[in-house]
Amino acid sequence: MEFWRRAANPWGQDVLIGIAWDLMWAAVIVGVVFVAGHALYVKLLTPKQQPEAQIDAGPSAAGIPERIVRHTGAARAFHWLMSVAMFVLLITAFFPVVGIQFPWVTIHWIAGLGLLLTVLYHIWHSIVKQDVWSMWIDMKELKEGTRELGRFLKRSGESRAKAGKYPLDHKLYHHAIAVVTTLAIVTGLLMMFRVDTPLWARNPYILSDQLWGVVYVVHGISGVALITLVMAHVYFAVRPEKWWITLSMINGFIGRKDYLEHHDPERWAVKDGTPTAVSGTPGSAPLREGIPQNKRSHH
Amino acid sequence: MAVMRDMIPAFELFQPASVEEAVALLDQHGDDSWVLAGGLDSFDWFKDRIKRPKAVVDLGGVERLRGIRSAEDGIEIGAMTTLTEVASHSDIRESYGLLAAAANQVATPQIRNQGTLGGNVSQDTRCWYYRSGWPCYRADGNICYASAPNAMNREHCIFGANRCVAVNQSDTAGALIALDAQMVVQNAKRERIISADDFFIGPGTDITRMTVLRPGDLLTAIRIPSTWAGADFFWEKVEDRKSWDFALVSVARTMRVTNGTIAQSRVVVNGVAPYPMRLDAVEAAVRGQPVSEETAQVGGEAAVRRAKTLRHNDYKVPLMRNLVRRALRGEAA
Amino acid sequence: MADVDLILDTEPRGVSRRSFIKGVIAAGAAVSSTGYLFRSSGAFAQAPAPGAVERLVTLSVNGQQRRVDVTPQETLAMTLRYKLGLTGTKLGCDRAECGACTVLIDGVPRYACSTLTQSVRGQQITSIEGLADANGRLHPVQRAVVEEGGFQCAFCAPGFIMSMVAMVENNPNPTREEAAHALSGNLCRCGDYNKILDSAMRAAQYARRRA
Amino acid sequence: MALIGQNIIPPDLVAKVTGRAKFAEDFRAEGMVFAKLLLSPMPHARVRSVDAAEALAMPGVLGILRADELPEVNPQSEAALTDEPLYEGEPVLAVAAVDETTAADAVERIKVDFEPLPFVLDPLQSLHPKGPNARTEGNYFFRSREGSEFRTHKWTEEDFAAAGEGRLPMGEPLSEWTVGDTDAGLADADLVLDETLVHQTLTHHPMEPRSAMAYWQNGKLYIHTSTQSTAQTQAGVARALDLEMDNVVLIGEYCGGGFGSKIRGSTIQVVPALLSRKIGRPVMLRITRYEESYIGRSRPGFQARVKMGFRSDGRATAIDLYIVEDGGAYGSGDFGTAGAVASLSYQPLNMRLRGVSLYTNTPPRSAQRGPGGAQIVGMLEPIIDKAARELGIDRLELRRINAPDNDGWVGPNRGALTSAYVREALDQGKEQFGWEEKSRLSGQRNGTKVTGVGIGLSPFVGGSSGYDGLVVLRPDGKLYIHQGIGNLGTHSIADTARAAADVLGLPWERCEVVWGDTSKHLPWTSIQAGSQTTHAHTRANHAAAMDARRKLQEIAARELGGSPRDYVTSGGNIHHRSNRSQRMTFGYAARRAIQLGGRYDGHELADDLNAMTVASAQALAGEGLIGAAKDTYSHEGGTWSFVVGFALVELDVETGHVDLKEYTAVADCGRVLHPRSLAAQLHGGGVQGMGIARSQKWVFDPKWGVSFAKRFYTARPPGILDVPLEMQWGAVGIPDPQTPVGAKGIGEPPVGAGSAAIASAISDALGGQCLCRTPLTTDVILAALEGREQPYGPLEIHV
Repeated sequence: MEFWRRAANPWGQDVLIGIAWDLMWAAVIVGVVFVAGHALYVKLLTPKQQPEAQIDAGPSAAGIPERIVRHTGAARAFHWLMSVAMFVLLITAFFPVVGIQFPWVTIHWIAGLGLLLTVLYHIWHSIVKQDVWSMWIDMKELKEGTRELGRFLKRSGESRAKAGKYPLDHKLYHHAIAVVTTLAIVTGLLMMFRVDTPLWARNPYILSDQLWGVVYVVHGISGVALITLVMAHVYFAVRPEKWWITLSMINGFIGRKDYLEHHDPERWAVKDGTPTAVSGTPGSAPLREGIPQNKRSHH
Repeated sequence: MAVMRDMIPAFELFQPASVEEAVALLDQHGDDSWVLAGGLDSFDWFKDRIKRPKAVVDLGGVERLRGIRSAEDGIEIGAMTTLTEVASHSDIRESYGLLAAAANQVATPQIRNQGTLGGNVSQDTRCWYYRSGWPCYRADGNICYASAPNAMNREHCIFGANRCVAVNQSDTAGALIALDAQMVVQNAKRERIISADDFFIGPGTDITRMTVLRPGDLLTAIRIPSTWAGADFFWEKVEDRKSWDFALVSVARTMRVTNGTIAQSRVVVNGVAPYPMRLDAVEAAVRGQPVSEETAQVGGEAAVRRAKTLRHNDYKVPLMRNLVRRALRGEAA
Repeated sequence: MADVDLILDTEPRGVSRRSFIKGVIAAGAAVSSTGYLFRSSGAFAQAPAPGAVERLVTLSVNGQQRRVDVTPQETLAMTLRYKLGLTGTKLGCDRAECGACTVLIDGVPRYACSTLTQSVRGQQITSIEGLADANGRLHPVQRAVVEEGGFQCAFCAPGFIMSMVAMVENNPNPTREEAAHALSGNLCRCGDYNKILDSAMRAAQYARRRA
Repeated sequence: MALIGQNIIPPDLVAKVTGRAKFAEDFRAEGMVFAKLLLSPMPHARVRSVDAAEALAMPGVLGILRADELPEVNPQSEAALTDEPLYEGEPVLAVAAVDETTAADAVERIKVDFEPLPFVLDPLQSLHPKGPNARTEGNYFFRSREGSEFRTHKWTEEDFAAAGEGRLPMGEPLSEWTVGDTDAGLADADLVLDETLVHQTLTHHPMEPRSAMAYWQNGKLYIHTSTQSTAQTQAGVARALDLEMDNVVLIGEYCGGGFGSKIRGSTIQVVPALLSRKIGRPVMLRITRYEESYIGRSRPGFQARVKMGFRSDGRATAIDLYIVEDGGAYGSGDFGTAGAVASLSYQPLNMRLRGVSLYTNTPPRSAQRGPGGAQIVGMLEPIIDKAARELGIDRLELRRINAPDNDGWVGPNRGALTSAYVREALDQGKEQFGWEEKSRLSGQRNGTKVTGVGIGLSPFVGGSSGYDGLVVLRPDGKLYIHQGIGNLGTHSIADTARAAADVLGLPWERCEVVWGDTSKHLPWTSIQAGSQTTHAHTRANHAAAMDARRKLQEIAARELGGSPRDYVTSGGNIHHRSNRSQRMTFGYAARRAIQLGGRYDGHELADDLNAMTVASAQALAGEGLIGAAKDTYSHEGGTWSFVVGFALVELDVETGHVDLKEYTAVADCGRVLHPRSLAAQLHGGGVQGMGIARSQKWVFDPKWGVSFAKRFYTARPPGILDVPLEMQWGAVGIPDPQTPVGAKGIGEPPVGAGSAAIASAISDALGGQCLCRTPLTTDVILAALEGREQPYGPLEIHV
């Protein structure tokens, strides 16, 4: 398989010019294998979980309202705007490669700027309006996480530890996509010097062609990585047992049942009907407002 | 790997006798194949050792691709008909003089004796950065050298730039669009009829090709409907040398005038965009207008609206405007 | 003999080989003159694909049948100059731009540098050497050129003369402008165009006399 | 003189029209193989390493030649191959293989590690305080008796600032001369014009590329090459390869154009010679058109500034000329001649020339037909028009007023002229072209076409002297005239030989010209450049024939009695002045000469002959009556020829396209040797000038320093449709008093005449607007017509 595209520059020097499109297919294959693998594994091998009734009764249910807001309107708007930008970017980037041809460049860079704006908004929002730390992964969580993975793989049905507002896998996914998207955006911004915009005329010579090669490769790699990540994201969003989360990204709240089943009040407390936590969604950098749960106590 | 720009690298040569054979060969060799018509564009690529097809399919032996026949409506010109035949054919001179005039101004007599109509419309651009074998967008690279600051782009485009700023330089392309020609394209699966207008594509659509033809496709014939037969034609090509040169700007115009006013017209300019540019706006602006200097002025201005120049090609704006004016004044071809 | 060995060494494996060798040995002339080009070029490395052209061909040059070994990518100018010893056909640019290599193919002037030899099998090829008759009497066009004091360096002359021959055939009564158009595929760097046109007009005059 | 002044059919013409004429690439040798060059992809680089293992392992590859295998050359001179290429396309190494395709494949498989070095394409850039230099050692070569070395020349920021937008800065020059007081001259002037001008660089592009084939036999080098000057090229090759002259046999019977680019053949011609010695096979190096555009030489471009002052009566009071010359990779000095030509054309009361010629990382320059002269007249003539308009004086008249005559002067030392009949030429042209009525057409509109009429006055050096002539009168009664000049197609091999025939009164059919092969024993000869041949070798052949005649007279007197002075030659006989029957045939005289031996048959030779002539004469000794003499005729002052070009053009104001309608060239080149050949020179040179004025160019990408005008269709030399359909010519025909035949050279001045006349006509069509650059292409003209910004900066070159 080819990894890079190289070429001889005008002086006959060998330079990188980008990733080989094989990598795009590789990303798709990885995505498909993961999705299919996971689906089969869950379907055939993981045991049934215990009936929900027990949960809903339990003392912990006391004072928990029917609906708990998980994502505010602002947060949801951001998520969907960003996902639109992301899909436009992926489509304009890769459809022409597979032979569906159309004038894609302008759409692509405008969508890129769109993505940048949503991400900037998100960073501002999460720092000013929310608790950045809610995305923090501490040792305890990691240990739990590894244990969870172990159980999942060992297929032992013991009841699992409950998460705070954001389960560990969501956090990990968020950080992964955050890094990849940042790389794509930064390199993308550099590449803006290669296109004419109302603001400036293109100048391909601001970097040496060797350096440009690196920029193109990084942009390409993050691009194909996004294919896999988005595939995984969409897959989980449509899995029946995750529906409650997906729905919460549409209508904003989760039910008490889901709350009790999946969340640990210790980590995500809900006081007299008003959730102390709002906003955010798995995978798109949701952050929790208020003080980190480990500093909390309620008696 | 040192650069060498001489001696054609080895290839396999196939000389099919029928379109079927030819198409089968192209299908069989896919991306490694190369269609050889007159070869005057191809040999440059081969001798420069930039394009190195493994299998060259020489269409010279395919009788069906040669010759000019009258079709039910208009005429059909085999893609392998030489430009000399096109330029000198009596029917074409009488009814479609625009095409004859354009074909007659391609390069030189020797080239017209060998170069074909199909080859002329399918020719690759002459952007000298691209032709130098540099890794530009059009060559699957990631840069356009010609539009860089200080680049030498006197002969590049003022319209239709999309990362690539090369121009289409075919003389006959404009005439064919103006005459509403149909291109007959054959491949292993099927035969398509494409209007000349859609035959040429810009870099936005596919930056590595000038036309819709993909590997495996064969342009077999060009049909000219009687729509414009015997209409009023105008052709002019402005070039630096009067032989063996490409148009800086060329204009092909068809027109039907009824009692002094322009009933119908088609105006196509080449050498200003990566594809021959049909000027719908101009056609609309002059429809129903009297043939006059005023109309010419209006059309000329409409033609160059939204032109975007590069460092060295500003002159193409007045040149194009003036040629369109001339075309609309109704001076003879 | 060295030439032959080289040819054998580098011949494609497979059916076509035997016939080729026979051919070469049969056509001794071809062998020694085949030397100069493509003798061990990449073309020999791979066996020709089914349907691909044969290497040993017969060309009709200046009225003679010449048997010659021709690679697929070989241009007519190279075949004439380096295999058939007809060096009157010049290479000025090898890019179909200057016309020094102009020859007549079935009477039509073409650039030999940009014509595949394989594509003119069975066609009548006329080069500058084929104009004067057997006992050296000059072609009327050549005579006209000589009488007008011809060219300067004359590297372009063979090409121009071939174009003139075609011109007087197609149009024995050209205006000076028509003559210029007929010769516009040939370049002269000495800039002797005026005298070249004088020669062309005189050549046309002779053609009319003959007709 | 019976033959001089008559048209003849050159002896080589039939071979040329039948394809039998063999040029360098037409020769074959048993076992001949092919060489191919590896060219530098960078405008300036150092070769770090070369890995040719893979290439050399290929079947059919015979060897490689590297730069370090060539004989040493001076640091500032050009070698055939180099490891520090100074321009894109400079040959780095050569590979030989059994066939050309293999050689090409082999070159492609060689891995060369180039280290890119700073480069510069424009001398003005190099003059900037922080500008790059074309060579690591500096940007020009300083020559002096004390010692020569590379140096760096820069101007100050102030110099550049002082010039102002679009004007040539005039910092410290590298060379300067003054006649009179230029500043005073300008002060006295009623009209002062101050213009900044650009002249492009352009490749010679002879039709025949500089291919060469070489092989060795018994220690002798046999080399087939394309050269303007046979004798001097043999010497050149011998020098370049450290060989004895007689170990070099040079065959160059035909030269497919040179125009100054093949004066002593070409630098590259040693490559096949050395490769052949290395691999022991004959080697053909076929040069491609691309390679020709790199190594084929070119005319240096100028960026210039001129201040010209005129009195109201039209007299030029002063010329203050500053020229920045683009010297290319190995330097050039055209600007000196340019200054001399300017002084000669307009005979200003005062003049100053300042010049800077710097290296740039562009292909090597050399003389090109009218070096310096063609550039400067093409640049200045439109300005003379401008002055005429402002002074209200007829443009032709203004030239007449300032034209030189026999008392004219040239250059810094106010050198004298052997003759100058410029006013006669102007007057003859005025009639022949019809200046009066044509100039009435100037500016007239016909539809979108406007007519322009122009004049170009172009002087150039018309000859040298002091070379040798060698003739042999054989027992067959024929005169064999040995010519060491090349055969460029100017017919000089025949035309200068006719001087000898006329001296002996021999009909042309009884004369044989021997040329083009040094094994045929040729005399020491001028280079065929600088329009020297006609002058130098009508003289040398005249001298040799006089020597032969003296010997004939002595033999006749000896045999038939009387004094040698009583005998005259005619029709192949020598007879007594008063008694025609007292005669002997040349054939008989030749046999007698052989019997007599000594000085008669070449066994004794004059001691002022050049060694080469001596060797040749000795080789011929005993084969007939030998006439061998050095040209010792008096030659006071500089010999200059003049051509005045007249042009009528039609300029399309909507497209900027220019049609060249009419051209007439009138020459002062002394006595006319061969009218039809002179016409070819006048028109041919004129056509090259038209190419300069209209289309021919160089283009480089500024970022990569790589050339794009390496194809004919991008370099754009004029085709047959780009020049007038019918051209006229004339000659004053007054013999030059300083040479026995009276003929002056005419190779160069026609070029400037053509270029200047067209430039002048175009500015006339533009209503007197001088665009002050060449070439005047559609884009430049249209921008001017439309009042839009010019596509290129006023000092921008290589566009």
